[in-house]
Amino acid sequence: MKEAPRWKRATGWVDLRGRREGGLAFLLMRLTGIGLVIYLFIHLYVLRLLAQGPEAWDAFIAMAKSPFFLALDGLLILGILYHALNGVRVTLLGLGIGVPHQARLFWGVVSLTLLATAIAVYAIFAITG
Amino acid sequence: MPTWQLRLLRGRPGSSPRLETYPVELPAEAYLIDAVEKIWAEQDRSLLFRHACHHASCGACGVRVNGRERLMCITPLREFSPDRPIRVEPLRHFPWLGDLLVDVSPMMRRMAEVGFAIIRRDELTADRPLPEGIEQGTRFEDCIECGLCLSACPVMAADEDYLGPATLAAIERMRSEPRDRDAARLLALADDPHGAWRCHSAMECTAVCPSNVDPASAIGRLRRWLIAEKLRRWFGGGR
Amino acid sequence: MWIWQAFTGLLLLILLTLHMVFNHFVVEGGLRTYRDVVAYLSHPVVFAWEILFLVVVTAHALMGVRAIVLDLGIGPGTDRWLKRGLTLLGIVIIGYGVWLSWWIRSKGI
Amino acid sequence: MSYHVIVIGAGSTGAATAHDLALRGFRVTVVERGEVASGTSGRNHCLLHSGGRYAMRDPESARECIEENMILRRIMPEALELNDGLFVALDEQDLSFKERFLAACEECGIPAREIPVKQALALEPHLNPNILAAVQVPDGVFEPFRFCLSFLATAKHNGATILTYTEVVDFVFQGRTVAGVRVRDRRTGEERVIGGDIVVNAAGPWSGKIAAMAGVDVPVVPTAGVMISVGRRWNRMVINRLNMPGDGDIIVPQRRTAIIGTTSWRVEDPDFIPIPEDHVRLLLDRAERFIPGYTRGGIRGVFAVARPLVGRRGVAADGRELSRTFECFDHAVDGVEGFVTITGGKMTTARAMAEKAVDVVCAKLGLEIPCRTREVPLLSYRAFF
Repeated sequence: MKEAPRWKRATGWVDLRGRREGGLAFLLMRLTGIGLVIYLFIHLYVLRLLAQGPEAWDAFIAMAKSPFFLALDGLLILGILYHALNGVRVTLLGLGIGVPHQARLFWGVVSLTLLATAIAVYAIFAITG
Repeated sequence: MPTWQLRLLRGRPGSSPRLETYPVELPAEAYLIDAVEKIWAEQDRSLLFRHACHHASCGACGVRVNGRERLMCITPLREFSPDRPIRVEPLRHFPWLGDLLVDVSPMMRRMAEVGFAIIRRDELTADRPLPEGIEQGTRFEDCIECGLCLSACPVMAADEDYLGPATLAAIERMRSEPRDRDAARLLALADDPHGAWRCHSAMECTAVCPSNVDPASAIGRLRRWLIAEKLRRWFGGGR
Repeated sequence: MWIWQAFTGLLLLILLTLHMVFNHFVVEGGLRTYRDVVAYLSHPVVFAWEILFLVVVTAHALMGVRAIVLDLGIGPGTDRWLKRGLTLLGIVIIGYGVWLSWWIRSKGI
Repeated sequence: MSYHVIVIGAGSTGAATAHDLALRGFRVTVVERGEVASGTSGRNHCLLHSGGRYAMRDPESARECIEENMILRRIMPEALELNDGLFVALDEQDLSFKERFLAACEECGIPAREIPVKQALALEPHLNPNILAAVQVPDGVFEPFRFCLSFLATAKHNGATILTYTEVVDFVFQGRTVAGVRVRDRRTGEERVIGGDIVVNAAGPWSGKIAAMAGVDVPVVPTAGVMISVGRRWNRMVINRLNMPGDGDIIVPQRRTAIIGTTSWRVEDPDFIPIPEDHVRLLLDRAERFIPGYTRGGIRGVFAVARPLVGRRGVAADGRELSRTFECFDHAVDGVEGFVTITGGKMTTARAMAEKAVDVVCAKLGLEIPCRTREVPLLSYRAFF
C-alpha cells in the first residue's frame, strides 16, 4: 500500500496523534529498546578497561560513583524495568491473553516501573552515600 | 440549534492539502456524517467523501476524527463541543484520492485473497430449534472491512507488505471455521515475517474497531495456533 | 522471530536479575572493584551464566534492531544482507565479550 | 453488436441494470456522482422482502418480492443473511388480520405459516411475551453496499466501465435524440462528453432531476423514512408487525445490531434530509412494544433516506398509499428518443427492474436478446476492487 515516502514510513510508528495507551506503550518499548542497545554497546566498550588492569578500572569505578553517573544509572533502571515489564505484557497480549485489559496492564506496568525505579534510586544513593 | 465547526482536510493529489473550516448548523442528536453530507449539499459540492449505509454496516465512511479513526455514521456530534473545531482527515496507509477519500482497493484485494465468505454460522441459533426449511442460521461476519484498524496500526505505517489486522483476523476466522477453504495456504500466508509475527501488539486495531472484531486477540490466537503447530511438527510430527 | 524475541526476553528477565543482583546489589558500594571482578568471574558457574547472559542479551538486542530496521520498508534482498550483517556483528560482540571475560578470569587462576 | 448504453446511478437499480446489459453483450458505462450505493440503496433498511409486508395491500409488489427473493438467494448468497422473518400480532386488531394475511400470502405465493406463540418466544427470547400470534415467512437481510458491489463486480468482469465520483451535468442531443451525457469528474473537476446510444436513468429519488435535465418529466415522489440502529442484536429473525404497513413496524437484525424502521414523509430535496425529532421518538416507542428494553444496547446511528416512489394519476401522493412496484418509462412518448428511466421498486426487486429496463432498451434498438440474470451467479463484491 504505497502512500508515504520512505522516511515517513520509517518514522510512522513515532507518530502518536490519535493513538492511545497501546500505541504509547509500543513507542516507549521501542525508545527504551533503542536506548538499551546503545547502553549495551557502551557497557561492553567500557568493560575493556578491565583488560587494562586494576588502575584503569578502579579509577573508572570511582568516577561511576559520582552523583551524575548515579543519576544516569537511575535512568537506565527506569528503561530496563519498563522494557522488561512491558515485555511481559506484550508477550501475553501477543498470544491473545488479556487483550481487553491491555490499557490497564499498561498503567500497571508504568506504576510498577516508577515505583521500583524510585526504590532502586533510593537504594543506589543510600549504598554509595 | 448549535453550530458546529468542522475542519476538513481538503485538496487533491499533487497539491498540498490544507484544513478548512466549515460551520454547520445541526442538532446535537445528529451524527458527523450528517454534518459532512450537509456541507457537501449546501456549501461545497466538490467535497469528496465515502459513505453508503449510515449505520456502520458498509464500512465506507472511515476517517480520522481529531486524529482518531472513526466511522462518521456512528460518531455523534454530542461528543464534541460547538466551541472547538472537529478535525476530520482521511484514513492513513491508503492511497489518497482527495479530500476525505482514500482508495481501499489494496485492502480489499488482500481480503479477497483470504476469500472467507461474509456469511457465518449464527452463534445465536446454535442451541435453538430452527424454523422449518432452514438448516443453519446464518449471519454476516462482524468485519465490515472499513480499514480503521489498518489506519490505526503503527506497523502498517512502516511496512507496506504487512498483511494488516483485518486480513489476519479474517485468516483467524477462517481457521476457526474453515468451511471449504484452503486453510494450509492461508496459514502459510500468516506464518510469515510480514504476517502474524510482524504485529508489535500496539493494540490500536482493537481499540478503534467499530464492529467487535478484536483483531489483536485474533492475531494472538493465530500465533498460539501456529506455535502449537510448530511444536507438534517438531515433537509429535511422526504421526 | 517473534517467538525468539519473546523467549530471549523472558530468559533475560532471569539472567538480568541475576546479573544485577550479583554485580551490584550484593556488592558493597554497588560496583565491583577490579579484584572483585576477577574473583567473581573465576567461579565456573558464574562465568557460564554471564556468558549465557551475554549471548542472550546480544541476540535480543540485535533482533530488536532488525525489527526496527524492517520498518524502513526494506525489501527481501536488503533484509538478507541485514540479517548477515547483524549476525556478524553479534559474533563479533560475543567473541569480544568471551575474550574479555576469559582474559580477566585468567588473571585470577 | 456494439451499442453503448450509459447508466446513470450506481445504486441497486443502476448496478443490476449494468449487470444485465453487460450480460446481454452491450457496451456499458455507469456514471455515479458519489460512492457506490451512497444514495437510497446504501441507507436501506436491509430487508430482503418475502413480500409479506405488501401481501394485503399491494399484491403485485408482493409477488415481485417473493420471486426476486428466491432468485437473489441463488445468485448472491454472499450478501444475504438467511434468517427468516416473523409477523407478530401485538394486539387484538393485529390478530384480526391474521387470517386475511395468511390468505393473502397464499394468494401471492409467499410460503407463510403460523407458529405457536411459545415456539416464537423460544426462537426470539427478547420478543414481547404478550404477543398474540406469530407467522413465519422467508424474509432475510442483505448488505446494501455489497449487494450493489456484487452486481457491479460482475458487470465489470463482463466489460462494463464504472465511473464513480463522476456527475452528470447535462445531456447531449442530436436533434430530439439523446446522444450522450456531459459529465464532470469530481476528483479533477474536468468535464467531458460520453457518447452513447441509449441513456438509462437509474437515479432513484433523483431521477426526476435527471429527467428534467433531458427536458422530460418523471413522476417520482421522493418519500423519506427514518431508521434507528441499536448496538445489540435483539432478534435473530426479521420482526414485522402483523398489520397494514405503518410507521415503526419492522425490526431488522444485522450482525450484532438491530434496526427499527421506518416512517414516511414527502421531501423536496433528497440531497440532505434533516431528521425530525418526533420520528425518532415514535420509532423508539414502537420498538419498545416489540422488544421491551430495545435501546438498552445503546443507539448506534440514526439515518434517513428518500425512497423513489412512483406517483400515478389520481392517487394522492402519500407515501404509504403509493405502490412499491416499479415503472419503466420510455421517454420516446415524451418526444425524447434514446432515453429510458427505471424507478420505483424495492431493493429486493432490483434485478427485475433491471430486466424490465434492459428489455425496453433492447426493444428500442430492435434487438431480441434473452435476459440471463436469473441464473447467472454473481461474483464476490470484492471482485469490484
